[in-house]
Amino acid sequence: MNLHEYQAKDIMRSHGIATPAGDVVTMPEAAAESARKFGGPVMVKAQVHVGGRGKAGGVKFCKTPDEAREKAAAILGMTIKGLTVKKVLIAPAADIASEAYVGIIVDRERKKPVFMVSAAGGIDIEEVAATTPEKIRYHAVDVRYGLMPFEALELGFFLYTDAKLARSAAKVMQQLYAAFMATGCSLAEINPLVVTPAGEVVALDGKMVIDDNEVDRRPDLEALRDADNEDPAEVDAREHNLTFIKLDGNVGCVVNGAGLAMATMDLVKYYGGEPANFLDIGGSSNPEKVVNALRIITTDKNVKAILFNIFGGITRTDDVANGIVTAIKANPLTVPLVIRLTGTNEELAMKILTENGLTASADMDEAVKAAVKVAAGGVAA
Amino acid sequence: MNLHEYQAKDIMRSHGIATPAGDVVTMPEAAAESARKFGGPVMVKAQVHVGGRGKAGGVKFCKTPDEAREKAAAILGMTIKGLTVKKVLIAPAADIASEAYVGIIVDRERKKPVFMVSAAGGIDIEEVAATTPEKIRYHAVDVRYGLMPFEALELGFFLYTDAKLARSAAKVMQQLYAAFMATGCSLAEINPLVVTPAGEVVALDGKMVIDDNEVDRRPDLEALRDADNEDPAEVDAREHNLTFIKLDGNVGCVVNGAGLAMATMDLVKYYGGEPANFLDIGGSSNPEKVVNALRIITTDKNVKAILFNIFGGITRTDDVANGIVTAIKANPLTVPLVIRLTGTNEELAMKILTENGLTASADMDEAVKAAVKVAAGGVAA
Amino acid sequence: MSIFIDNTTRLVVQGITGRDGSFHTRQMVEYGTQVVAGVTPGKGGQTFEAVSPEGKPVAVPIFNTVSEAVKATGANTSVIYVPPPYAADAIFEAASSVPLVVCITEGVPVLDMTRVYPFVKERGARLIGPNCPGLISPGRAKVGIIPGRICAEGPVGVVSRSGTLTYEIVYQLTRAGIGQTSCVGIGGDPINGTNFIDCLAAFEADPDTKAVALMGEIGGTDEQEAAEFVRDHMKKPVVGFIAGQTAPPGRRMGHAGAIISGSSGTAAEKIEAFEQCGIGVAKRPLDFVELIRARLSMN
Amino acid sequence: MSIFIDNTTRLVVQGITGRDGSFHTRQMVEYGTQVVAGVTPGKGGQTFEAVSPEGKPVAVPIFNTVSEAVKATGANTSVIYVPPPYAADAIFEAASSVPLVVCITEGVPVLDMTRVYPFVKERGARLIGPNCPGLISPGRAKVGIIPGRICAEGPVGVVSRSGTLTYEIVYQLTRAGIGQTSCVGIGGDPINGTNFIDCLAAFEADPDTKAVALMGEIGGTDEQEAAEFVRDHMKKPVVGFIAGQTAPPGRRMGHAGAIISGSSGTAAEKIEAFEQCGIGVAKRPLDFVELIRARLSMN
Repeated sequence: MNLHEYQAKDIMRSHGIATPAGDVVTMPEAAAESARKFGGPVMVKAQVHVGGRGKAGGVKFCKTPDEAREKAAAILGMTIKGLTVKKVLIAPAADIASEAYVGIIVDRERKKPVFMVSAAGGIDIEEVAATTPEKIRYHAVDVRYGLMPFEALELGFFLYTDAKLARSAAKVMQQLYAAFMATGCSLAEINPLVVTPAGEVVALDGKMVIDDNEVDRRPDLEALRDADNEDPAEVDAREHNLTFIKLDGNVGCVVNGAGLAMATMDLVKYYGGEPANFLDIGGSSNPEKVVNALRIITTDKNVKAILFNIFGGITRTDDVANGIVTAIKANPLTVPLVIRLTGTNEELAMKILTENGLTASADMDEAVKAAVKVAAGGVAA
Repeated sequence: MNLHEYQAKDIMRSHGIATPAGDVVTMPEAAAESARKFGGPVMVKAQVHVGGRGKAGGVKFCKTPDEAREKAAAILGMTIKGLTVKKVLIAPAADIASEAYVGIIVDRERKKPVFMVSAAGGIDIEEVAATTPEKIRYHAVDVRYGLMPFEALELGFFLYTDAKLARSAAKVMQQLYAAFMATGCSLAEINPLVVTPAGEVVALDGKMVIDDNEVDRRPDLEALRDADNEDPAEVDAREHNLTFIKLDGNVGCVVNGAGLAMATMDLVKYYGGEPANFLDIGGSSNPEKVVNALRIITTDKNVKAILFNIFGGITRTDDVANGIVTAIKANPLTVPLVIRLTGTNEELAMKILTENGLTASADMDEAVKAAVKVAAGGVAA
Repeated sequence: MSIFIDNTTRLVVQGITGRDGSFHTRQMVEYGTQVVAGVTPGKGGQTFEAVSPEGKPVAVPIFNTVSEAVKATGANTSVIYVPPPYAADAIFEAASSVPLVVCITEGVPVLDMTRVYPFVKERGARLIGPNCPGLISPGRAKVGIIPGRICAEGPVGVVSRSGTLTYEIVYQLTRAGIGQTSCVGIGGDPINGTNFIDCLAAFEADPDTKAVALMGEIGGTDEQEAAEFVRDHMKKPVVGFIAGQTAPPGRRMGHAGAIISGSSGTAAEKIEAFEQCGIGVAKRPLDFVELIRARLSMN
Repeated sequence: MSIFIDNTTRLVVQGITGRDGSFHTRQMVEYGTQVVAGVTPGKGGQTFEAVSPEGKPVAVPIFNTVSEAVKATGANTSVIYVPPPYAADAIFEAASSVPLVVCITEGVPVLDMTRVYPFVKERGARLIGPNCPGLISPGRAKVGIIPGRICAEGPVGVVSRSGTLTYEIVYQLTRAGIGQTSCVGIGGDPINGTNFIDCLAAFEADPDTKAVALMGEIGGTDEQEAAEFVRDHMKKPVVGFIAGQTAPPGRRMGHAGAIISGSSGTAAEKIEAFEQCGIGVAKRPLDFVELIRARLSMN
């Protein structure tokens, strides 16, 4: 789960990291008022869950309250990578002596949280990694011991030769690590970490991504979710315990299991089609899930055919068949349906489908080929 | 550093452990008032830093406020193992269904905090360990991982077969471990841990010993110290960075280093004397320390001779000589003094002593023999 | 022969009285697995009823803790069906008592796994999973949730990061008359206990395994490392598949580990690694049948 | 020969600019120890001035971190003179970079040591101390605070839990013409990195060591275990002493570890263990001279 900049900064601040005060506003006039309150130049920053806001024109420097109003008006309502900007953060523009980068990710190879720090901050760290890798220092943390003071100080000295700054940075490392662990993050990032002319080390921008598995067990984290800023169909799917990701093709896919769902998408492509989505109904075979899956998929107007690919292991295929029948009785489909079912209770499932005028194949390749064909304007299988 | 029962219980309570409310009072009338407030039978418990209060008559059951006043009057001012009782804890007498023992110590052999739990609580755990060791379960905690929930539950099931009680006890284990770690303990103990007739698991008595090394770095722990309840000479010594322990003999010892101090005491005994104390002036050789050491030793009226045994390594023996001279100029000694000095700046030290009418030996055995002799009434060396 | 589990496996089920645990315990017993104990704190002393392959009733004793269960029954393997918030503790408990731990639970926080991983290593135990279907050695034992009837005894070792995709491929192999020594689902999470290389090494050492089928996914570099291992340390033929060729970067495809980060973890680079290291590449699941058959006939 | 340190020791001093660190660094350099680096965060780039045994000026470079110091100078041993609250971190830092760490600091909280101990073991490093005088291999190197001039080269290995008592005994040996291979102060805390057995094993393996003098104290069971080790694994003669025969139970005698708990840790039981395991018992420090001399002359 992605957090907004202002949310990440709130969490960092609560762990002691110095980060400039800011206001989150939804109206241009409030932006002007906030700028007036800060009494100097401000930044107006789009609060959306995507990277590259700056390049997309979502971050602007404003000298006056009037300019802040103007720029906020332009940014609010703007669409960045498909997401509409509904909030902007107004923060005093900082006088910057130097910019560094500090990030923590969970690294699957080392199986540990790993710090990445670089004195070349303010820009895209992946670019630094690709072009000047020697400017990045990596440090894996053994969570059994936590980030040790000497390790934090080593990272601090990698950023600054001045001992006072190195110590301040070391403190930020400790605080960011604490925030990372306490919030159940998979990523936490300060970019840039700046030194003000007064010699203070301040987090000017903050980013946090929370492990979805942590969110599941902690309602306090769920409260940070901004469903407004996500694809409504994906939010809908999540609320019904489905994993759904919208894609650009025309073959809607309903599959049980993530690996099989990906393989199904791949096979659609293999046979010349384009998948319209990833959709995993998971291991349990509640017919209600099937009903919701069909409802969500059919809201996508690009979808020209719907493909079910169910391998019944834990999932009972008769449950899936019942779900399909229930769903299309309530809301008749306007696009053709191709069903592949095999495994647990396969015969019963076939019987249910046949009795309701539907047919199904037991073969994955056959079904995918048929779905691609009908989506392209061929005849329904 | 030992904590009083009421202090230990306060800390346990702040970590979520259920423990009965109580009042700490210093006057009999206040005891009666407290008993009236609780409105039933109470326990009156001496708050002193020694074990075996019960056996010494320092813990009494009282049915009425009048009885509480009476018993408190008897206990306040009582001397238990050399310490005067200045406070008593008044706590409601609990109705007890069963008594268990839960303790944590830092175990030097396993190099870990170790839980000791036993369903045979309420009595001296060392006795249980000696007579029925199978009734105690030990569990070493790997501090890198902390006490894991399953480990706490295993301990809970060792105490109670009932799952609800086992879970309650497991929670107490977690809370006691948290208290132990947060407070820098070397020992934390609940004895007894009782089950009330209502099925609640409650700490009826609590004991905590804090690692002195933790106290040194944490002023919040220092605030828990009750110097009133310690030997005044030992408090005096500690405040002047000396380690002093009073013993029953007549040869006062001033030594640098704990091992040599113990060996000096042993040698006094070997030559037929009895050491009056353990006193380590430590590695630094500030003359002021010597002055304080002499002042503290000479307050003990049993002391019939004073023995210095200084091996100058880091300690400069001339500093020690200067300290001796300064001290006896200010407060002439009433008992004979025997000095052994060797090592760093030994010649200078000898010169200082000689110029001030004192003599010294470079040989440990010779000096100890002389000190024992003069303490026994012989002639000063 | 087989890897990790066989006729000598004595299984304890953590969470045996839960919804998933009870269902799959019955399945495992019915398959012929020696399920010797169950654990549900507070239900110690009760028994769990199941039915043997021969149709006879089996009463599995339930204990409050794993250590009790192991002491009483000599269990040497544990399988975990407990909810995600408790899964890490269940793994700690299991790894403290048995050398093989299989965690089926999906949704274990990755920071929990950063603590679990070194603990299991320190204990010298093997963890399979979490978020995995477990494993099966056809005709010998199954631990987890892989449907028994889609498998058959035979010469192919199967290792996979996903669940139903594995079933699909195993099913196609079985239908084509190609059986398996063992099928291992290592799980789709970023940090898991056993990786491809562990399984490949075990299959290489298993005399009955003649070829290996490997199902990878987008995300991470495990498949690339597995490819190098195959090149450098394996004599037996391997056929591989990567799911997620059409997945967009930056989106997590169901599995917590299946995500293309920046330019790394793509299906294309994994397939290239396979090709460079002599692994046969199945373009679609169905291709496994012919690729494996061809390699088996070369022996 | 000697144990743990010798002419190849290249030392980094943590806390080199502090009161104790600077004093003892000068002493160590003067003794001839190769002090190659110092660490004081924030003073990186400066140098520390000392004087060699030949009276020549020595400039020791100072670094901000141990890892930098090791990288730049090839240091293989660290000695720590930092205040107690920072000592654990200093040990972690040292053990991350060098295989031998000597911590002089007194007053390290024991709960810190419960974390330090497994860390050092995992790194495969050796920690001596904390709360110890360090060690000296006469004529080769000294690391810590043992006064160099009381020692002499010779055939006796010395290991002790205390500081000045060790000096006393070493001094008496030296005065009697009996020199030492190495003298190691393992420290008086309840949890320390190196115990008697580690040192006894090293002395047993050192060809130049012909006899060992061991100074124990009340508290714990280290001396009893050492005695069993001597009985079971040592051919070389050992003479032992226990300080604290007159100490009362339950009172901590200066050293955090020197405390008789209940009925265990007494001098009497340790002396009995010595006698039963063939260790010569010195009743007083002076006795070492004759007991050691007798054992050396038997060789």
